[in-house]
Amino acid sequence: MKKIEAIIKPFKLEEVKDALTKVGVHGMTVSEVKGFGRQRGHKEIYRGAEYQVDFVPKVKVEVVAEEDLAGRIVEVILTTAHTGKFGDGKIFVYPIEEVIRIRTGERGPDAL
Amino acid sequence: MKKIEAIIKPFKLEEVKDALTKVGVHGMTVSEVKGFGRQRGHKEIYRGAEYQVDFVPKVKVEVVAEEDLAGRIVEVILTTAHTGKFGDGKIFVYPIEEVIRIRTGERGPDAL
Amino acid sequence: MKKIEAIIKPFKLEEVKDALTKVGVHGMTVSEVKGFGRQRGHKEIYRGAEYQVDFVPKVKVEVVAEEDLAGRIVEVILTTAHTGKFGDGKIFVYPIEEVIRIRTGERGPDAL
Amino acid sequence: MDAVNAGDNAFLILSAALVMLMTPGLALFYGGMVRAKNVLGTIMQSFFIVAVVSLLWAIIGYTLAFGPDFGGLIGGLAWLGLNGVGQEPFAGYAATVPHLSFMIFQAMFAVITPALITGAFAERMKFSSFLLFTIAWSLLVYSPVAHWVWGLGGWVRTLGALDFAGGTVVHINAAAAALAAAVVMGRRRGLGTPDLSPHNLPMTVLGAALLWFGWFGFNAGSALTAGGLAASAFVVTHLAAAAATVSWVVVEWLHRGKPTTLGAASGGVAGLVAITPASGFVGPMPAIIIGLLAGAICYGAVLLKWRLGYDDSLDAVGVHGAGGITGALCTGLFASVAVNSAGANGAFYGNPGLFISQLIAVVATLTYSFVVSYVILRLVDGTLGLRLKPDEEESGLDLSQHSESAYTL
Amino acid sequence: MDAVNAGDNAFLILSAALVMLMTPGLALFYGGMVRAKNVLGTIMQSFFIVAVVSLLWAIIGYTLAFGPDFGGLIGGLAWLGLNGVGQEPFAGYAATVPHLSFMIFQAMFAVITPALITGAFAERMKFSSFLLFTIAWSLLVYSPVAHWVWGLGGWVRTLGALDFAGGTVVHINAAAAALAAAVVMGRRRGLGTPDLSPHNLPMTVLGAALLWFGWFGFNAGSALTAGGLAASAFVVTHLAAAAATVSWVVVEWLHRGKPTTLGAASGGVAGLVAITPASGFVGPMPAIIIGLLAGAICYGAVLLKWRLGYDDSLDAVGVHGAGGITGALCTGLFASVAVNSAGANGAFYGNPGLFISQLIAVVATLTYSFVVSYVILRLVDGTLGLRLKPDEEESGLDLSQHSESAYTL
Amino acid sequence: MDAVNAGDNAFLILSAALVMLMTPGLALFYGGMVRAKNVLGTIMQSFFIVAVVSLLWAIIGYTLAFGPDFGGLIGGLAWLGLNGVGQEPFAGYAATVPHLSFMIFQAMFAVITPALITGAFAERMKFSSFLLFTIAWSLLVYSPVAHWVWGLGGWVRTLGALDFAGGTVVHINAAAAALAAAVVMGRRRGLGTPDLSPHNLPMTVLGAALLWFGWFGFNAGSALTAGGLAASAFVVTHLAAAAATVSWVVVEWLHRGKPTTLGAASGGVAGLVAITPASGFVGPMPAIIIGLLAGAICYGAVLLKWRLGYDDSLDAVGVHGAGGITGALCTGLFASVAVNSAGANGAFYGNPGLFISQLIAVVATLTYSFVVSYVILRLVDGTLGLRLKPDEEESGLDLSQHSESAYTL
Ligand SMILES: Nc1ncnc2c1ncn2[C@@H]1O[C@H](COP(=O)(O)OP(=O)(O)O)[C@@H](O)[C@H]1O
Ligand SMILES: Nc1ncnc2c1ncn2[C@@H]1O[C@H](COP(=O)(O)OP(=O)(O)O)[C@@H](O)[C@H]1O
Ligand SMILES: Nc1ncnc2c1ncn2[C@@H]1O[C@H](COP(=O)(O)OP(=O)(O)O)[C@@H](O)[C@H]1O
Repeated sequence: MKKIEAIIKPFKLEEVKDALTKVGVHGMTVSEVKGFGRQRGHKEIYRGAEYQVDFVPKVKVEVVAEEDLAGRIVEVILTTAHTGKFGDGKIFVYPIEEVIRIRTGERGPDAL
Repeated sequence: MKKIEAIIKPFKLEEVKDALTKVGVHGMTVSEVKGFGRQRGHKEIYRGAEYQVDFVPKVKVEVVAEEDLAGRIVEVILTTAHTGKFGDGKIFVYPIEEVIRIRTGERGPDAL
Repeated sequence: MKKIEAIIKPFKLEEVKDALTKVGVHGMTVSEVKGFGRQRGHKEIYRGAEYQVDFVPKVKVEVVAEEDLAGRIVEVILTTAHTGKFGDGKIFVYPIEEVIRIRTGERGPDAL
Repeated sequence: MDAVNAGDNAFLILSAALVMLMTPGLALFYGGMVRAKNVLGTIMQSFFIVAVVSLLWAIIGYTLAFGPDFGGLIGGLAWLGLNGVGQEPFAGYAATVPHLSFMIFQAMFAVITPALITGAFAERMKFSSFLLFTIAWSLLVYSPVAHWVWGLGGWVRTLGALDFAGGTVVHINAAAAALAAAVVMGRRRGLGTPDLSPHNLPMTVLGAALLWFGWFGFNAGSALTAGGLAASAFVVTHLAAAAATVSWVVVEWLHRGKPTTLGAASGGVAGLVAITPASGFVGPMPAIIIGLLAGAICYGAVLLKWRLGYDDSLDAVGVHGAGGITGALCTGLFASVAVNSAGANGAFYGNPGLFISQLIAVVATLTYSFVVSYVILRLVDGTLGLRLKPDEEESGLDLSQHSESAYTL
Repeated sequence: MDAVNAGDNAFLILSAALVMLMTPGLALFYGGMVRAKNVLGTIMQSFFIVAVVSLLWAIIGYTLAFGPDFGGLIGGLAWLGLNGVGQEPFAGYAATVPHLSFMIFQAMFAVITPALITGAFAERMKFSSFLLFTIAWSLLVYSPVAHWVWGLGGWVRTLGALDFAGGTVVHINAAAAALAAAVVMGRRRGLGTPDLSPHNLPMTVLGAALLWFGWFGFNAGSALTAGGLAASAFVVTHLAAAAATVSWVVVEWLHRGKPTTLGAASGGVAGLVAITPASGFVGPMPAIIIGLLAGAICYGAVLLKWRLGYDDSLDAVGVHGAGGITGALCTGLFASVAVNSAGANGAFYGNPGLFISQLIAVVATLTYSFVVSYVILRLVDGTLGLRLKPDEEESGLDLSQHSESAYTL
Repeated sequence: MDAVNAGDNAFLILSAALVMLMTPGLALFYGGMVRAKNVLGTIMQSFFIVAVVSLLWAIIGYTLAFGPDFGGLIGGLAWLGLNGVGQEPFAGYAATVPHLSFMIFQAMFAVITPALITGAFAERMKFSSFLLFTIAWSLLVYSPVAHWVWGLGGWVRTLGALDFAGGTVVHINAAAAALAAAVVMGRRRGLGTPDLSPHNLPMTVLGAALLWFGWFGFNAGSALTAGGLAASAFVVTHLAAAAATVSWVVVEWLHRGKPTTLGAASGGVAGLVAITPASGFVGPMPAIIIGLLAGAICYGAVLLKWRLGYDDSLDAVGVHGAGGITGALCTGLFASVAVNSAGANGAFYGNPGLFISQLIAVVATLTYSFVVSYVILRLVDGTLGLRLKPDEEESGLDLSQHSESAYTL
């Protein structure tokens, strides 16, 4: 099994979620993060003083899936989260050793 | 060493934390996440318009521990976070290569 | 490639970010977390009732980098996030299998 | 026919507006103390009371409370639907302002009183049951007690007990019902853990500030004219609130080692509660003493709930009950005809009888309100059910009762 | 020279202060309903209107609206720069208060009206274009319509149509412009998804509470004296708001299965809107009827936008348009000289002619405001451009227009 | 004995209520600008000042400020504990309202002044030291300066300098102390990084709105009667605030490329500050000029702190100092007996002497307040210590001083 972690633009979340469910993903975990990268941040002004804010709001989507689905998931995210502008984000794939469903105690692929 | 990551129901956090400290866990990191899965979300109403909100508030607990404690930790989470209803959450176990304590520079198990 | 994950004190973030960019890190992802560990929490008082709050606000910094840079990154975080007091935090290093840049579809080191 | 005095009427109308603002202020005061998942449901209770009780009041509540007396116990139906309540003064209550001004000023008191009770059952009551309870309570408890104390011919009024702006009618009355509710409803899940911490204390302080502001209308407005008595009531209101703020904070500082913001806000409210019945009868220095007492006593009363084991979630009993009783009894001690010739002297000015009258008024209100509230609550429980199901309580009032989320930050 | 009456003047001045507070109240009411990234931009629009329109009003707007009449259509420039508007009364408008008091009371109405419109184009308009539109609208639409209805010699006033506190001048006027704006601006991206949920409903309820509070100044203050009529207007204002709160919530409860907090707040505002034109002419029970109608009608009107396809983001049309028309027409039905001898009887009191006059006033205001607003918007669009670029809309008003973030929690 | 006029008294009492609300308004205005970990501590400072200073004022502050004069410098102890301050008017200050009304109206000024200072030392002062400083300052600085300027026999008053509602007594006085505090306290850690960004700007705007609202009581109320002068003061207050809002925003827009919401709120406050001393003496068009000047000047003054290197965290000096001085001097230019026959003409109306008197009043207040404040601060620093320890500053005022967290969202 793999964990696919995607850092995407917040307004793409609904689209990505819908596309993932279509290819058979039944669960995912989402969190709000701040990203630093090629996409420039923005300036902010407070009473005439200017500050550079480097971090940009992003959403992190985590999906644990079986090996054979992992490739498909990456594809789907690549397509739906893409705008072509700086800051579209990254996909990271990690190894994972075990998955357990708390409700039932099921392990492995059955737990997904 | 392993990283055990559990996605649980928010109101179970205190209980899980207490149970984990009892089996010898000395540290953990917690964050607020939103989950999508078998547990249905809920509808929301704004001025007569109805929206389906799919994401449910969850808490992610991350514990890094030595191999031999990992199994025990999974057990403990399974027991304390369990309610038997949809949405109890998952436990994910990941490999981890290195741990360092910033305060002292200690590495490996000593850093935990 | 590796993922370096550091749990640090919030007020150290700017410093760590600046130091990391100096050694050639071009991207990172940051989130707000709550930590439990050797650093004691604090008590809170509400209308004469006292509560112990165990969790302390922390910031999680995630950087994915090539193997050879990983060591340097750990060094830099160790130096800049260090205060010598309880709660300085941890650095965790994880294996990572794949990185993809959503904007271009580039994979591997090029995607960073 | 008496003539309307523009100054008095301007004062009373605007005081009514200030008192109206208190209920949304209370909504925020309470709303900040609950968890984020319950904030809308908590605010909704107060906000909806403004609407429902105002309608009830215009239709029937006012005439029950202030209409022609029946046996000292209740008003008659002469003013049903505000029939005959017009732009001319009704001298029996206020000779220099339109009867409508007096009626609407009183409406705001009828509104805030049941809203105070909601603090006791916060975070766990079904909205429909809350609504039924509130309607019944307003008619069966508020109107009668208001009649006793303020209605022409009311038995407490006739007895000579003094309640300038609602120590018994509003605060003790609400607190007795709150106690009944806390007992009947049972405790929230997770009580005693930091999980139940207030979610937004700046909101609570804002609410306290609006309460304080509106309370000038509540107490000074109760003079019904814009003369010296109004000025005096305004001053003692402010000073008692200030004194109680200081005393709560100091006591908490000594007891727990820190002066808290919530303590300051709570102390302010405690002082305002305590001075309410006394506000038209006492001078500035007694007001400061009343405030100092109220802050310390209410602090203690709030802690008491942990011993007694009931979950008066936002301390409606601890603050309004203890504060109201403190104030009502202190009125029996400190009242002086030098402040208000239409009042009476208290025990410290040679008239211990007033203290007895005050005590009777307190006990009567406590007893009547507790018993009737208890019965209403049991009846609602037996029919609609009072309490949320466990998973509704877990997901919160906002989602389970209103299908809404307060924040999407 | 007429003499200033201190009571009346105190009342009018303080009413003006209350009405002033309504616009920041509206800023919060609207601000809570937008996404977090747009909250400052939304608040800024209302807040800045307070400043800009007040200056415009003192310099030229007031004299255009209330200055010596030209052909029933517009006021002359006699009071340019408040020249001649002094501490003495101007009996044509208010005989017992300084002319300055009347002027500044009216200023607050001129301020809130364009602020209401901002609800229609929330979350997507350039700040510079908003500013240009607002200035043009204030001079080309607000001042003329105010003159028609309230100015000495204005044609609607001469016709005999009644508008006590701004049903046509304020609410229908703003709603027609709001409709034009919603049509011209187009829809927000992502409309219909939960992504556009309100970010802070407690803020919205606080805004509604401040609006309700301020509305007492709006309506009762419009009596311009602190007598029986002010008391009556105050009472009916409160009861209509209460009734509409209840009816909106009940209708939503029946329709969607839940009573919502936003529904209660929206209903309250709908009732306040509807009673505005009627507030000096109807009694308490008609006010309750008007409120009940307004809550239900505005609920329906808000749903209508989904059918018709325009994005009136925060329902300026649904609430102020539908509510304003309901109120203006009901005035034609329920008005009674028993309440206000300077008013007229409505259809239900034997004078159907008033209903016709009301209808004419409504249609004229709707048409004029819609057409002129539409033209102004098109002109601004052709020059500055009205709408944010897509990536500005994505990053929000706060960052793109003001380089600010609302929250750093 | 003079008779109480109900209209005047209604006006003054309700104005006092409005002014009271300003201090919680200030708490929010400041609270929104600090980091989330300091918001309660910041709010607490203002809130607790309401309590403590009100008590001080009733007990001794009022008689020091307004009691029988000693050498033009200080009031005597005749009214200690409000002895002799009753429901009848004291004609020396206000002939038509109870002495108590005048006293409590003034109390609110005594309250807000030290609260203004807290902006300078935000986010880094120990609560106990803050408290000690505030008490000392109120007695040693506020009461004397109030006596000089407003007390019968006060030397500045005798000199003929004009300060209608507190340009010197409140704003310049507070600003001088704020400067001393900023200098003595040193800079916050992390100053100049975005880490110190405001945590909740909607809260700040709400605070500004409450300030603006309350300021009508502050300035118009200072007429002490509800006549033409009150109307005039109300109007110029509103227009100056509006003008300064516009000018601050425009200057920032030109300078930084964006019009900000915080700029609008700050500009509004700057205008209100500047018009305060002039509000009973100038007409509407001079008020607009004063506002336009104040917005631009205060914007510049705020930027100056970055050059001079002190950390006036929330710009108490930049806004209240620069604004107060602008207003006090402009009073010397624009004052006109046509507006207020009890005032004087300014330089532009042929009387340059007034400008000189104003200048003397400004310099005297600045000097006295700065020096005494500096000494008090040094003494408190030497005993209790003024500043939080570094790790307390890191964890914030809320946890370290009050063991509370503002938000649990
Ligand atoms: N090396 C990295 N490690 C972790 N996260 C990264 C890294 N590089 C980028 N990111 C995340 O990806 C987001 C997008 O990256 P960015 O460089 O802005 O755009 P792009 O990938 O389109 O060139 C960043 O905001 C950050 O959250
Ligand atoms: N494949 C997955 N990858 C990542 N997180 C998941 C996955 N499936 C479920 N989750 C997380 O686990 C939570 C519980 O899952 P859910 O399907 O609702 O209940 P259950 O596991 O009890 O059947 C989800 O809300 C989500 O946060
Ligand atoms: N075993 C662990 N697994 C995950 N996170 C941990 C673990 N131990 C500590 N942490 C994180 O590191 C932070 C600092 O740890 P702490 O024990 O307080 O201080 P220190 O590492 O300096 O001794 C904690 O607040 C927590 O977020």
